Amino acid sequence: MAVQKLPLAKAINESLRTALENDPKVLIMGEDVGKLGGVFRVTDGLQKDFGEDRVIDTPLAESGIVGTAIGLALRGYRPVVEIQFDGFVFPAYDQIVTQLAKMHARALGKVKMPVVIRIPYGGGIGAVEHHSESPEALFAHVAGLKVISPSTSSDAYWMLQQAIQSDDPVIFFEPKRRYWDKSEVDTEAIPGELHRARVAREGTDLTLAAYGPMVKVCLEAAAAAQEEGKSVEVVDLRSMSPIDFDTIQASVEKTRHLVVVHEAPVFYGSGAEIAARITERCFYHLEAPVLRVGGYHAPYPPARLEEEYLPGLDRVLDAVDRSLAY
Amino acid sequence: MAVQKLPLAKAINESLRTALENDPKVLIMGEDVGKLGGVFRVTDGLQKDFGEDRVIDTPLAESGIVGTAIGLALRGYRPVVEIQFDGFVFPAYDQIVTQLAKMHARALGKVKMPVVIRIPYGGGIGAVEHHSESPEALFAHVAGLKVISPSTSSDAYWMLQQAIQSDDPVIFFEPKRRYWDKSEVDTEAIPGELHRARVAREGTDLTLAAYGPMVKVCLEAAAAAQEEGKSVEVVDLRSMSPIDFDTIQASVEKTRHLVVVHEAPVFYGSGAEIAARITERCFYHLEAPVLRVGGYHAPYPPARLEEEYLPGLDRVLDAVDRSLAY
Amino acid sequence: MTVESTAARKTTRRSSGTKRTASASAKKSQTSEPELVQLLTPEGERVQHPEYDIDLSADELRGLYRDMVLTRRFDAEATALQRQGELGLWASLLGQEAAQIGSGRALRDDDYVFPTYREHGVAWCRGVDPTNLLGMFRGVNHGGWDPNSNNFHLYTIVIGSQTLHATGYAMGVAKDGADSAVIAYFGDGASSQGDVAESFTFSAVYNAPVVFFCQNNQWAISEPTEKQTRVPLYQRAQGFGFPGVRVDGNDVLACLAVTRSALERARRGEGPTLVEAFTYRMGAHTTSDDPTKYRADEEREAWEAKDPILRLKAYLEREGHADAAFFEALEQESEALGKRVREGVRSMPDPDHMAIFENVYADGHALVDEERAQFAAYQASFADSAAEGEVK
Amino acid sequence: MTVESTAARKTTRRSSGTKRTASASAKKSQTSEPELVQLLTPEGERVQHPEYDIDLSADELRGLYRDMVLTRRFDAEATALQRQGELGLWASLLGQEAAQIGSGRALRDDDYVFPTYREHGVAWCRGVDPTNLLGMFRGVNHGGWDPNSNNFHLYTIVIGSQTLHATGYAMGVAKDGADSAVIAYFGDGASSQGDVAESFTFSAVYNAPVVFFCQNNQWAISEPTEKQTRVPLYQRAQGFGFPGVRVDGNDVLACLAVTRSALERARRGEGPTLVEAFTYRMGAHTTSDDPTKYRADEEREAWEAKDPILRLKAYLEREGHADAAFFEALEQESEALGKRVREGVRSMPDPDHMAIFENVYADGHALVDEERAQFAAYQASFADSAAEGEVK
Ligand SMILES: Cc1ncc(C[n+]2csc(CCOP(=O)(O)OP(=O)(O)O)c2C)c(N)n1
Ligand SMILES: Cc1ncc(C[n+]2csc(CCOP(=O)(O)OP(=O)(O)O)c2C)c(N)n1
Ligand SMILES: [Mg+2]
Ligand SMILES: [Mg+2]
Repeated sequence: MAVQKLPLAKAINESLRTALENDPKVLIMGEDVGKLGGVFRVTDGLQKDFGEDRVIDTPLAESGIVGTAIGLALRGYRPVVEIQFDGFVFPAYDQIVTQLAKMHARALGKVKMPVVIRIPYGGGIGAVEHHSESPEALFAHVAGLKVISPSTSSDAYWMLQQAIQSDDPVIFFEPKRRYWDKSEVDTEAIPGELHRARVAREGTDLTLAAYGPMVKVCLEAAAAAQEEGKSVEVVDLRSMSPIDFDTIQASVEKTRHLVVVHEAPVFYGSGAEIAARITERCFYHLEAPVLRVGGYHAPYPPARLEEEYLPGLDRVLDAVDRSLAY
Repeated sequence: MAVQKLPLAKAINESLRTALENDPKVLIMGEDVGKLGGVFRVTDGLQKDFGEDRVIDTPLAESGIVGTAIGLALRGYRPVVEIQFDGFVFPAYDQIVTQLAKMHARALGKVKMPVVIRIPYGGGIGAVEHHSESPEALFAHVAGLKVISPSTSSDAYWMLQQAIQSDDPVIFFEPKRRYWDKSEVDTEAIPGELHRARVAREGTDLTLAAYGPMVKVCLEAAAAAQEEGKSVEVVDLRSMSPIDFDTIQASVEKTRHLVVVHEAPVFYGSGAEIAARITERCFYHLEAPVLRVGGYHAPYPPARLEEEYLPGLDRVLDAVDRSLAY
Repeated sequence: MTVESTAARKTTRRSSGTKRTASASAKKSQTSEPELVQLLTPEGERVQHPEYDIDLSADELRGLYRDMVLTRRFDAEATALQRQGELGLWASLLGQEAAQIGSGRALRDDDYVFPTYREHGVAWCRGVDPTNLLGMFRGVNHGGWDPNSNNFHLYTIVIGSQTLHATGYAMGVAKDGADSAVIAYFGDGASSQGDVAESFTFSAVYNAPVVFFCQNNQWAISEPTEKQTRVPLYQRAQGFGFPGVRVDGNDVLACLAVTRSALERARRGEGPTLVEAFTYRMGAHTTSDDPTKYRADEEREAWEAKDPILRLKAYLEREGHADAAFFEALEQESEALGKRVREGVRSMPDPDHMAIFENVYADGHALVDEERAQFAAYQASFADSAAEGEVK
Repeated sequence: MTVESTAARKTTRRSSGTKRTASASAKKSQTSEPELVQLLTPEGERVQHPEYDIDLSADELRGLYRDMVLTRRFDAEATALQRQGELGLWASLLGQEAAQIGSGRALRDDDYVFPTYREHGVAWCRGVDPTNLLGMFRGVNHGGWDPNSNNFHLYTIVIGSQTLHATGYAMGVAKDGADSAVIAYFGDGASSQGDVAESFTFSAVYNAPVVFFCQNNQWAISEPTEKQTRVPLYQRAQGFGFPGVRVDGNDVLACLAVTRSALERARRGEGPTLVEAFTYRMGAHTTSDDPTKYRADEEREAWEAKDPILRLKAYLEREGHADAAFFEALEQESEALGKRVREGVRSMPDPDHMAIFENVYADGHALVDEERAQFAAYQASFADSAAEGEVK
């Protein structure tokens, strides 16, 4: 296929298909990933083509899914686990934190844990409770895990390829409300480094740093700001652990203003880590404190309130203005 | 008893006893809390005096413990749950995050969740894996929970009283390596506000903010700094959610330097949140970036390395010096 | 040595043929149908059961019929409202009316119910206003009714969690010395969750007065029950030390009798019981689901012949327990219910924006207060004619 | 209405007397001793079993005896080393030698073991250097041996977790078409963990070649088995669709026979088996524990009469399978082992400080690199004579 315009969900599907083709040790596991192709159809057609032995409908038990994936990894497999929605990863949290993350260290490196956990995350799709959360900070705080999230179809395709090839456990957060957004994927390109941030738009007055679903919002905000004569740079972080502070720092040394945007609650969120570290790195460059735009310290609200809860164009622009006003 | 010098663990024991006496709805639940009195003897003697119906040895299943505590709370009880060690709270994480934290909001306030989860946490006792962790950020990020940690016997006694009386779920982190430290408890005092920080030592040049086991280290660091002519203020946060930013801000407006110290990994830790918010509040006051001293982004190491891993006097003083050197 | 090379060294006597054998044997134990308690055949004939029997007046029988019809009507209305865009989602109970009404009507007022997200029929029995159930599916709240008004807990979406809440509640009932019972609903898929097993352990050890009511509707979204177990689910209980029983989940009389007996057992202080109601999810998992992707029409058709409402209707008619006037009146009552629900939903107000910050804590939280104030100021700034740039 | 008032309204027919009944009935089912496979009585008499039998040469019998004696000697040495401050903690297997050696010797080289933290005897059977086991108890690592060297996974401390790893590994074995089997060890307390139940579900559904070996040593720290279950634990398996069997855990022959049979079953593609080895934890839970707080000496004494080593010794002597020279030589071998372990531990180097940052990731992580470099610079600053204030 080489270059093609694909919805983000389809890019993931293609990436999984490629991985299954390239490496017989790759397995797909999860609830409803087989005939149904997952509730978002991300695994559509894979069981039909690769069989029930490689695309595995599991019992309804997330700890069991991740726990058996660990066992399969110990046996030499490379399981790619799907958690159906963000809010349902918690039954597996113990296996992820106490086992998956620590096994390599516990074994002094003699065991590897090439397990990818795919989690559709974030809001904006009008769903019921537990279907719209952004728990990335709860994984990024845990050493031994890598945490990433693509914002484009190309990144979705390539970052997943790289995650599957990695010998480390990777939590792969999929911006579910962008599943249907189309953009170009070159399946023959040479991908960049997995944990490098990407300057998604250049600018000189202020840096917006975001990842996953919020990149699009930030790009829209930058375009709107442009109309008001403000030149906003947008950095797509792509990786929440590790975070590519070098790229953010380089941007902030230029713009001297930073606003971090994510859907997750601000309190103890990734914006805090970025603010703390960038302030330390750019103390004499910053003309304003790093501002954060994100969710409130409240459970994700019912769908009819999510627009107010989620960072949107206006809230981002408001923060841009507040930052520049310093 | 009124005023008495008690080890911190004994203060908690007394606090539990008082709560059991004062309110027939208070229950103690956990593994080995009965005849054994818990692995740290914190519940020593309670089952003997209050019976198996109120001090309950549970099956070995943390999700079950918290899940049934939620049910008991719905029935009007006030369960005080013990998790045996920090590293064993994760099987219960799902019940804590998706149920306990959100039930009050889910019910639009019609249901209350007066559940206290006691967790001995932190390192420094030479233990094996999973027995020395500091997972507080993983709870503080979650709306609906309150997260606190005492550093003195008096706070241990009174904060636990207040936590049990609170109608909100409280995660009560007990600094296990301070269990045997004695200090004064006045069981007839009028306690201060639960979520207020306390200035544990006054100073003018720099603020050290810490909680739980690190308060003692910071006080020692402040004393050592004093000898070098540096006046260091120590703020005992006492509460990680909410955080009393007003008290920190007041201190930083005076000292213009802040170092946050905790055992938990720095990356995405509570220091990040404090640094981000205090930098925003005190942007024009700070003469140095907020520095953080804490655990590394690595699994808690084997006991023979923990001294290097844990923030100690030297590392705190190093940060003090770096901050003052700006 | 890598794991791969270890694997490669090994002999390969186990062939894929073995796997076929295994699933065949699994299937066998599934198809050798276990004892299933039935009091009313699919044709509407009353049969006797040595252990479970029940004697109901014509009035009571009509009541059960009415409950099922109205529940189905409400459910259909909700599905329609979803199609019309009034609800974001709906999880239909179509086909499971007997399991829910039978068990729901076995309860006393002081008993307590812990539902999943599909127990609309049980909610009906508890007197919960059906419109109340729709709030969360419309997206105006996450449930929000007062569980204690009708002893009907909030819907729980995270699979299996509520079984532990039910167990804890039942432990509390026992502590209080009350003789109420508790019932926890869950599905065939949920049976795999660790929480459900833990609730079995806790309830057995503490001898808690709780009935675990598993509606085995054969599917967990796209996964058939064979993906969760290779033996009938009711057998799970035995290994935890309490009885399990499978009941015809499309037979409202049997569901009532078996649940009542289990509740009485709980009241007598004999501890938990697992009831597996063998039934079928006639519709999609939810309105977001497309079952044509994973199951054959014929299966559904076979279950249509076992419809819980039709069989009770046949019985009522055969026995002369209900006449045309009854059915006519019920038809009208159904329509009225549909209308009331429709209007109730349409007039359901959107929540106030500030509701985001309400009820996060019972005793308040400084950060919530701060964010609430900031949010209010920010919202107010739009009301001002001032430019956005001036918002602090 | 508050929850309290609801509770208050309720009738209070259930008295505390009910609870007494319940625990009495629970006790009854516990004491009506279930079938327990035994091939060697506590007195060392060989008995037959219709289903499980085993024919061992004198050489093999002496081998089992030797394994148990050396394991016990190693265990005692470790306990002593803890008392001497060489280890931070020790979890003794005293009393469980037969369960561990019997099951451990049933394994083939290509089988794979997932232990808890107490399987020192199984480790011995796998050829793991005993000194290696002590690293984590000394605090120099978290295990750190190569699981694939001896097909013996790392010790797992979080209760129950390893049962899922074992199941996944067994699923992989089946996928590979290999005829190896997997064994997962866990305790009576662990049986309550949701993960263990999930491993039963997964292994049953996928028909994975795994044996679940539960050492019911009667205690989970201070809690007796009645706090985990009200029926014998081996019965748990039935409800998940696979067999469970209780074996005399102090009878090494029976443990060997039953485990071998379960492993063969797994190899034949018939899926999981649960083996409950009924045994006793003769010592404290760990060296940090004080069992006098919660259990009576008499209980321990009663179990002393069932000692696994003494009974095999009696049998060996009675049958003339071993002579004084054998016992003498073994005594010397024991002492040599103790010495080797003692010296091995004492000469175990402390880990390098930089080890904190090693093996956090296989493919590296920018922050770990940064922190490692900062740490190194910070450490180096102490070597400098410069004052602390100058450290960057
Ligand atoms: C912990 C968790 N994992 C996954 C889901 C997504 N999910 C919602 S319903 C469902 C299937 C439930 O099947 P079952 O228990 O049989 O109940 P049914 O829907 O058939 O009534 C799944 C997987 C969830 N809600 N919670
Ligand atoms: C998840 C978890 N909770 C609590 C503990 C603390 N703990 C360590 S061993 C133990 C008892 C285990 O009992 P059992 O499973 O019977 O094994 P045994 O120690 O008797 O061999 C407990 C509660 C733990 N290690 N993991
Ligand atoms: Mg179902
Ligand atoms: Mg035990």
